[in-house]
Amino acid sequence: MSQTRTIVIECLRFHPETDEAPYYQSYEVPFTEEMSVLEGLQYIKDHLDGTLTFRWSCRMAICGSCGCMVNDEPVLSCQTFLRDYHPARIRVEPLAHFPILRDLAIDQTDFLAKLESVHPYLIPSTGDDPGDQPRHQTPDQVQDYLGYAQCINCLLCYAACPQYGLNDAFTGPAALALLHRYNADSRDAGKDQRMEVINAEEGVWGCTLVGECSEVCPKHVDPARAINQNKIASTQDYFLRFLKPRGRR
Amino acid sequence: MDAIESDLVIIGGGGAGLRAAIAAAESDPGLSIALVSKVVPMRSHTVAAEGGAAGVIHPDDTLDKHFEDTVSGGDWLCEQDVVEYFIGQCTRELTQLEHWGCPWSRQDDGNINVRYFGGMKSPRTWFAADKTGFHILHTLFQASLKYPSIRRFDEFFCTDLLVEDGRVQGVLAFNIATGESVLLRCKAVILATGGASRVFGQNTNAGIVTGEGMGMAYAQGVPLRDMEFVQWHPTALPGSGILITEGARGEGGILLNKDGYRYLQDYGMGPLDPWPRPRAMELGPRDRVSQAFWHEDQAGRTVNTPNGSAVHLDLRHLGEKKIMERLPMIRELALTFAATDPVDSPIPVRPAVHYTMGGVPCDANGATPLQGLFAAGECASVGIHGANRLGSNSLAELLVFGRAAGESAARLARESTTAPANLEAQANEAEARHLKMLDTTEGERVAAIRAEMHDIMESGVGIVRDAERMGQACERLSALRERYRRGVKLDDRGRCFNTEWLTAIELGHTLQVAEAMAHSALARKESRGAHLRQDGFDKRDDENFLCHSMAWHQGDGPPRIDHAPVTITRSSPRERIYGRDSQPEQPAREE
Amino acid sequence: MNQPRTYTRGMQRWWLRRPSYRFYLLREGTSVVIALYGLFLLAGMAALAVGPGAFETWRGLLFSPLSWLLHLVVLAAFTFHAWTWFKVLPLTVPPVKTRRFPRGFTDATLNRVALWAWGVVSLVILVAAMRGLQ
Amino acid sequence: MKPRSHEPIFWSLFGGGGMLAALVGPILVLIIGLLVPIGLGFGPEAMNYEQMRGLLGHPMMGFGLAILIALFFFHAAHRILHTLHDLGVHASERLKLICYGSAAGGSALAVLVALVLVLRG
Repeated sequence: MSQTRTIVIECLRFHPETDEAPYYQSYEVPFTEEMSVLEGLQYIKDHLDGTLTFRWSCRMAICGSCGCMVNDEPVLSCQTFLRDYHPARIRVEPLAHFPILRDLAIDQTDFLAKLESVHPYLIPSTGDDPGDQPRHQTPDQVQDYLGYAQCINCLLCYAACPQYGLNDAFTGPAALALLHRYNADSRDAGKDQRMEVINAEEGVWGCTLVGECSEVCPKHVDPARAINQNKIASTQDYFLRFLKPRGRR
Repeated sequence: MDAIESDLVIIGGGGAGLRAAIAAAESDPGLSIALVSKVVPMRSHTVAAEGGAAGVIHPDDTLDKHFEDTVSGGDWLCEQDVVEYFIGQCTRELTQLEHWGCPWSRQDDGNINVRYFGGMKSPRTWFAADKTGFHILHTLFQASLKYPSIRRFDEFFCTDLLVEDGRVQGVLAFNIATGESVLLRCKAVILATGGASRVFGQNTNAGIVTGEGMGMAYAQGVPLRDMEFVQWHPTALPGSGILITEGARGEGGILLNKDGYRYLQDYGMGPLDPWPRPRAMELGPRDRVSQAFWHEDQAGRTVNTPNGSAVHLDLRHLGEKKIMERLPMIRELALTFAATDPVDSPIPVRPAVHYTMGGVPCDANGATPLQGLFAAGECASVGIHGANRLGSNSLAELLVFGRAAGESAARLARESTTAPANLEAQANEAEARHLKMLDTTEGERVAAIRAEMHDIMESGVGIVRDAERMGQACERLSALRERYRRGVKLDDRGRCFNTEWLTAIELGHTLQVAEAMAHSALARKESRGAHLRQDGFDKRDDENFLCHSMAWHQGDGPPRIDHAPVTITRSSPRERIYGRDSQPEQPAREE
Repeated sequence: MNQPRTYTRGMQRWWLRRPSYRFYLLREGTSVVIALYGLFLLAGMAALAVGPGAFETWRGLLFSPLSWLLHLVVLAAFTFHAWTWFKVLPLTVPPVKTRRFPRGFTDATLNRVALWAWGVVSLVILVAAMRGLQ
Repeated sequence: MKPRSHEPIFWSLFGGGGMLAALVGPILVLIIGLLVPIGLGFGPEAMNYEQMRGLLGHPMMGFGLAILIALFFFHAAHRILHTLHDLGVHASERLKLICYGSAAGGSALAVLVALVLVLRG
């Protein structure tokens, strides 16, 4: 085993049954070269303090459970390594901009509602019945949306987005990127249904292109691009709707 | 205690649970469906599956080949009638996912692309790069949002099945955020809680894969079937256990020992040439490839890493372009967790526990021996994996049997006319038992008991087994369960989001599942599939052991093991041959 | 079912949390300079309309050393604005018509195109001004 | 149904102003504010009254400059409004009226002045 060193992990603590407000608690954690921040937290829970609460599951950066703030940076704790911070202490906090349920666990119900609001499923055009055959889609057509289909719903983008922090009515990066994922799919014909979400004040217009959502995304989804391309789409829709035949809004 | 009425309760929001929920909702929109999961559905472990899902679509492939590969891969311990049903449904289900939007990888002409996996006669694995499980799970979750009759209970932890008059009629769950209990009344329950690989220390699985679904059924007198058959995936990162997909070998990756020698040719999977070809060398089945590692390790021909011995998975000859197209996540995982770029150097890998072949026995409709209880996915033992699962069959299983269980449970719920039973007393008793744990001040930490369980299973019920070590494991597990009963000391006494407490409840189930595994293994005096013995039982014994193991819960004592027959329809047991028999005239990969 | 009690942290002085947030506010801040510069040009236009006296006053202001120094700052703000504008430009341009950009057309390509356009436009204006405003 | 935002109007104006400010802003500032005053590449009489009357008397130039100024104003109004929100001053109807109203007023003034210059030739 590689050499063991010690690092101080300072965690935000909040217990809804006993605490009026959050506070910080520090733990000294022995760590090895390959230990992640998540493994540091697990060490604390297993050996030092069983009350420390956080979410985790796959520990390989695909389930999206373990997002948190490390020194004000939204990260997946499973792929953030203690060696990169030593000898300084690190501060671990719950994802910014979300209500804190307990310690590092945030309340994600608002996000889930937003995810549901964008019609995140294929809406085929009526009369298009592929029967029991797979539809055709060329690799290039797959590429049009595949990048936006990589979102693991880890919420780091929301924690990086000050617009969401300032106004949580904003639909936000991940949900809008997912909306764009289906719009960009050659098999989909549901753009019109999703346009309402895009066009709303809390749709793409809640974004001021801070751009941090794309910077912190561990899966390179680039929500900022999805949102800002749809500003053009929304603008076109705004001005061209008068030219459209009646009955189509 | 709050009580919530629904027609159907599905425990687990992974691939099987979601597919079941959609199937139930589609078969009867009037049915109320509660989808209860201890994590938000897209966090479920299906998300981590990489390589792909099996379905016959390639022009060279046939249903017969899929049948043969599955049954011989399972060392003839498969329920052949169920396999027959399964292979007939796979392609339809994968196509259904395509219609829901799953981004399957395509050929240039826009058709579905398929790749080889271990033990396959023809390319059969549908894939979405190397994030197939991720895409399947998110597609299912997002598609499930269309159905208003599916009511989700995200982050609710189920602890007990409530059985009255010999039927399951409810579930006790705790809302994790508040710690409040809730009684979920229903006419049918589908268990879709996943496997139990976290029984072992070195595993490829997420932290949530703890087997409590199996434990809940087991505690109600449902036997656990074939629990000794635990799959080691041959290629995981040493230390972390992070999975490197079999797809890496399907795309042409090779395994090398410390001398740079492709050692699989020495273990009945050669000869080396011609290469590539199906069902040979690195495209052998997982049990054989993992067992070969064990022998190489014993012979001292493995590479030493800071996290134990390993062999090399070499992808360099695929080139950066193909790696980025077919295996982008593998490259990222290797870079992040092993500081290795597979474009430039081989990835160190070793076997780690990956899959629980056994589980809650059920028929092709998902119906278990307990009235009203259905099972689907890894927690179920529907009978298609036998003694060794073929890669790509489990993602297809989630869909095929998720749907079957959803539809049959919906039918049962619709037709059920029995008046709701009075479950309050039972629920209150169970709740009190769990709440009592919050008052325990004496005892051992959760982590200490869990670590000991890992040690027992790794050393006693590993890749290669013998009576002495399995016997010790059984005794130690019995003692460990006794220690658990005496008390687990919790730091956390609150109700809100108390994961320490819930982990302790979970551990009670996991320990019983571990015990079922160890005792089933000890009772199987032969070698078959993933169960390999060294103590004179190193051959398959069809005369005495062409049968399922059944572990029966016996309260605080060790389980009772007996055996049940296997359904054989058209493939009688033969010698299981890889390598030399495998169609050398046919190239394994197409460029 | 009861809703759990949660704690929400505020957004007090959120821009201190990350350097990129300060960069963003600086970017947005250039708009103040752009507005003031627009006002300054409008004043010049108005002075021109009023008559030679008024315009000479405005031109005198323009030719003062203080103005020159202020214009250094204004130039810095405009240049910073231009840089950030072109940098995020690729994010806002959807693949038009053909649905897809040709292969190899990346953000960097678009950035290069923008930079070239900027250079050419600037050069044309400079040459035109040097010819016409002697 | 969620109400449609009217942001596209203001965003288009913001975008146009931002694009022009990026494309021609720096060179205009360089010429008018820095090179002409110190006579670098320009004579001491550059930008005198007669010259500028002639230049901006042309409709293309006069109205062109007015539109440039107008778009600068709308660009700034949009960003300032949103930045005020960022800094904790939330966009009320009144604040919107002030921001876009000033921009519109300034724009109208610019066009009016241009009209005077062009009509006078």
